[in-house]
Amino acid sequence: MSLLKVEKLSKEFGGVHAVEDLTFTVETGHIHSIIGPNGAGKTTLFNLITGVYTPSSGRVLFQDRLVSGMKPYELAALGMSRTFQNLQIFFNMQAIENVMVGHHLHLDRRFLPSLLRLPQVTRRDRECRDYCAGLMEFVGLGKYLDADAASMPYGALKRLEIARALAAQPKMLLLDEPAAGLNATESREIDEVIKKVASSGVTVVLVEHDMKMVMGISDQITALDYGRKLAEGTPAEVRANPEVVSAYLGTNG
Amino acid sequence: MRNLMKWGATAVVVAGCSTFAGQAMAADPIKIGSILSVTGPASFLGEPEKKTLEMYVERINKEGGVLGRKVELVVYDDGGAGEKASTFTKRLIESDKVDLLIGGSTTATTMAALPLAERNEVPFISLAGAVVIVEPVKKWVFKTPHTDKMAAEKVFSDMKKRGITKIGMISEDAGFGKSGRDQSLLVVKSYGIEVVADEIYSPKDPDVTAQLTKIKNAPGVQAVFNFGFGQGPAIVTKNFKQLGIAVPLYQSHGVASKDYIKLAGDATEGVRLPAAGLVVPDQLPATDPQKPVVTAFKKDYEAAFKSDVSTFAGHAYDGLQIALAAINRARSTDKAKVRDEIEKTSGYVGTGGLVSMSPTDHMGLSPSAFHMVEIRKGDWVLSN
Amino acid sequence: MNLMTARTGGLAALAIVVAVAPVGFSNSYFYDVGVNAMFNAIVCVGLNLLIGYAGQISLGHAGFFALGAYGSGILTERYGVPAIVALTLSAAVVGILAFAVARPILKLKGHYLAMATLGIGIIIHIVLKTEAGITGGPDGMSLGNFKMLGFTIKGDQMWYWVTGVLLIFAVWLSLNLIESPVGRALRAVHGSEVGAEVVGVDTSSYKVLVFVVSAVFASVVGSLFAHKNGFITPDIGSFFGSVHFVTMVVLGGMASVYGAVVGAVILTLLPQLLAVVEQYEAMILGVIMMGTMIFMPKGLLPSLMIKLKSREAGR
Amino acid sequence: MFAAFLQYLFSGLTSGAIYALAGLGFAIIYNASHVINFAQGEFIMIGGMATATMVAAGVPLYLAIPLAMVASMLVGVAMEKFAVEPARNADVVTIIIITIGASIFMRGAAQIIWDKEFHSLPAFSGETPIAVMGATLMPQSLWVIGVAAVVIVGLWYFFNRTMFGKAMLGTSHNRLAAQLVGVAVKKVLLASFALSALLGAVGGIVVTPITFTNYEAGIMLGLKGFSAAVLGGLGNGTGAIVGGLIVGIAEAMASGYLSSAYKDAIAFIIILFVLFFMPSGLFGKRGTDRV
Repeated sequence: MSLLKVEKLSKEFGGVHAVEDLTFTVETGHIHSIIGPNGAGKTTLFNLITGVYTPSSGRVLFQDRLVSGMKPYELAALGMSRTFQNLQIFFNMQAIENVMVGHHLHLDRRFLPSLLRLPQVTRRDRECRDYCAGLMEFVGLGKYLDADAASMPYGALKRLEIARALAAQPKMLLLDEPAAGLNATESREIDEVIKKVASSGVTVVLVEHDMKMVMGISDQITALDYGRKLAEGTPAEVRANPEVVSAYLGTNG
Repeated sequence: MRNLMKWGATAVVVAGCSTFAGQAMAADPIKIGSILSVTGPASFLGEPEKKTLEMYVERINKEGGVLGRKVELVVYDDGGAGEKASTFTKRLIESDKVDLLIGGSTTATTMAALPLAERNEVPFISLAGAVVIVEPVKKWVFKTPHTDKMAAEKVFSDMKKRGITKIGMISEDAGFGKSGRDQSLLVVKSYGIEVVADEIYSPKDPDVTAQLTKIKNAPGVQAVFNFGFGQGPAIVTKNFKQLGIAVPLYQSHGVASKDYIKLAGDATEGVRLPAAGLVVPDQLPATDPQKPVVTAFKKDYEAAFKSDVSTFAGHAYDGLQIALAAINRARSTDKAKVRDEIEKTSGYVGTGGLVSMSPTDHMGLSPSAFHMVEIRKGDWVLSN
Repeated sequence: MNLMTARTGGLAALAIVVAVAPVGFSNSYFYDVGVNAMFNAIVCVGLNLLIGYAGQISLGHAGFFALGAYGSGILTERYGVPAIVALTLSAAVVGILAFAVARPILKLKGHYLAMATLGIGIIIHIVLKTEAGITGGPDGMSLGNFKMLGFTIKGDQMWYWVTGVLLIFAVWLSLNLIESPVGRALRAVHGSEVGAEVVGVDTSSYKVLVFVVSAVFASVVGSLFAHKNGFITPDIGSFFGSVHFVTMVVLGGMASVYGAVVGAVILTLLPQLLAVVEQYEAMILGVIMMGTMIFMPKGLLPSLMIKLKSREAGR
Repeated sequence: MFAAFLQYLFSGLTSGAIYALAGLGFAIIYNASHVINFAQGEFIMIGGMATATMVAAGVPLYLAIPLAMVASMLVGVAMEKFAVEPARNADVVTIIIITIGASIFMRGAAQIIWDKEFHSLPAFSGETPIAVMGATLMPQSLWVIGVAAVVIVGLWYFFNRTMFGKAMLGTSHNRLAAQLVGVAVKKVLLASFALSALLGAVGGIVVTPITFTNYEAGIMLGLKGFSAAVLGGLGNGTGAIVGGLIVGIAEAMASGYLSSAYKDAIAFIIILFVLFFMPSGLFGKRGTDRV
């Protein structure tokens, strides 16, 4: 069964097609990678899927429901969650609070009970803190439980975003270059985390430059160039595709 | 916080109390408290008022004070803000323990201070214009300036004399102009005059030709009356000339200072306004009792500050003189006695006119206090 | 750091300061200044939710303050409405007004938002100034004591204690909100709007919510201020009033409830202290504002806390 | 009635050109540093006050003008050096408060150095109104409009044709990148304050014969200048000019056809509406947030 369907999606910025006439599907439970050279439109595609941008034309269906044009928070409520290539951490908060914001949708967030600090609000919040601490352990941030986000190193922040996205308990997790800027060890650790996430039943859509990682963990790959689909298939199929090799692997690898 | 407050309480503005060797002042000084709008949009009023009070308190102390006691003046700047005026009045009454209050440069600051004077039973002489300050009469509150209503009446009677029946009004949207406009609209009908255009400007507008054009085009306008002070009326006057409006322009007493003529230049030629005798001391007839008073005050002020005297400085002078005379008559600073004596002020010749107060009139200025003056070649000319 | 103790400790410290300060008050002028400081503090605690926590600037909150004041003034004086009802009605009207303008306005960012809120404040000020038939115009309007259930709040001392309790209550509410999921979402809006959106935070609604809450805080205090002062002028709603509130928040410390209180108290006392230096008042005030922000860019309280912490750590 | 319309338009152009000149100063500093300088109005006041008092003291106008410009520039430089630069990395709001503090300081200093009275300057080319189809315009208004035009052309040339101007623009787009290619960022910021203070002084000098000046004159000019700059789109010189003219003309038309009491409110409502539909002002950059 397909969880996400992208149909003839296009996005134009002042005459330039960042994404053009793109169609593909993501199967439930898969790790689906989007690859392509810089400027191929991968991040724009993520922004279109998650509602950060509105498409110029085309549709996005999530669980067979038309979702293009919906706001990111509405999509989050439907079960979509993501991380960012350029970190979008709440640097004014503690690390664990960052993750707790991720759990926002599952908390009592009525205004008056919050204002009056009613016991049910605080109790749920304490549970949430424990849950989020668990998530931080899960992504390997156990030692940052009491840290301020602003004081954490880059690699840790990357994971913090994953933990935050997971706290939303998504059906589909979109990761935008989770390994960018990480060293080989950190990269491998992220690799493990993604696999664990996938094995817990969450569908993962991945944008990544680290070919080793992509080829190693993906069930399905879509290759883009200049906003258009270049190739699609299993890692082996894509690797063998001559167009991909010349457009992407040829220049980059 | 506690220490800060203590410091604030003990620190007191003492202005103009000159102590010189050998002179032992008997008893405590007489304390006069003053809230004035020394900065802000009404500094036009507060600044000359403050200078005047300081100058005369210093002079009086040099001459031996009042009742053999030194006079001490405490001035706070309310910046023209009502809520600041209220706090500072409290400070004057409670912390500085003043015997008497002079001030409130504007109607708003006066109205903010007024309930405190009433509640604490401190005599209060206001320097602001509006009628509401003394009508209805409040036991402890007096005022020295002419009311805006009197100014309007003076202007309208001059218009009536000249057969003017339709006028355009233009006023500023700040306190003085707004209250002047409202009072004008109240009394204008009784002079058989109709206001056919009623325009507003902000005190800091760079250009008011739009408003004046509207007035110019209103049918049958025979004169234009501007209520405001500061640079506004000067801009109105210049724009008035620019548009070549052929009818007479009247200003209020708010512009009765040379600064206005300096700012608006040639455009002031022929402008008519009500003003106290203070601006035209030389032209007053020798029989006018005000003549020596205003001549002397003008000379003193201009010698001390190298700037032209304004009506507002005169208000402060009158307030101080009335207050000190009352203390003198009361032979003490007992607040109730001083209040009674202020109310008994009779035949005081001030810069604003002759003052005779009564239990029903806490201003006591006769309508004749105003003179109609016209500006000719950059100077005031008495026109009545 | 244990939040619970920091929280109860802070509230207790505030209560103690409020309770003990009057020891140094020798007359009602001190109480008056104290009340004004606490009124400003309550407004700033509310405004800090918007500016410090949600990261949205407003240069128009004096307008909401003035609307509360005039709402109470007009309803009690002209229509004989009981003071508490007038206060509530005014706050409701201000809340609705804030709600109505919030959505389009809060789409704007940074200086554009500053401009828009500035415009709202100025428009309110102009209306209050111009509609003299209802408001009394620039000369202001008088109003009577605050009466409720046969009880009259009268005199600076009584106002001090009432306001003190209200301040503690306001701080308590504000702390509650900040530490709740709602408050966390607000802070997240400050941190990264898109980051908050993608995990399910409806950022625009939260911005609207906090804008309305801070406006209601200002309105309620405006109503109380009007009764306490007994006289109000439209200038309480001027652009300067709004800048004054923002300065208090920023000077005391953004995103710090107690910082906002400290900022409000300092900037209320400062003019009283500086009154003695007469014409140098403005220059000194300017230097203090610049100096504080240059040397303590996070505001007084947070900067001091950081210093304290690092000293402890160094030990 | 066309004459009346034309007169409203002239009135609006006069005010608008003044607001535009004030707005340009905001635009320049914003361009180089993304700082909104709320003391911009005070630069204008300093220019006007310094010139007016010098002329009153007998200094010839042609000497007083450059002296006042230099004085204002020095103040601008000092402000950047001692108040803005030390807080470079602070929050936007923190810097706003610093510039507000600077404006309060400058007003306080002005009332001590000079006084609280209003001062004027003689109009540069006389006081004979120019009649155009039944409406009139003062020659000084043309001076203001002319100076605004010259300034905008000069700025365009500076930012697009000179090395230093380009460096300033570059700094605003990306401080780090500018630094990497060898732009002395500190110098650029200093220059931006000097330039906008200079511009403020020029504005103050040409408008003083119309509006007069005193120590508080900068408040209104600063406010209107800020409105003009935001309406036009921050950091855009042309935007500031257009924004200023729109505000001025809106006020005049509102006075003429609607209500003079509400003219300022009407101008602000127009600004609000523009911002609702164009959240970056009329000419502001309309970028999508990059995430």
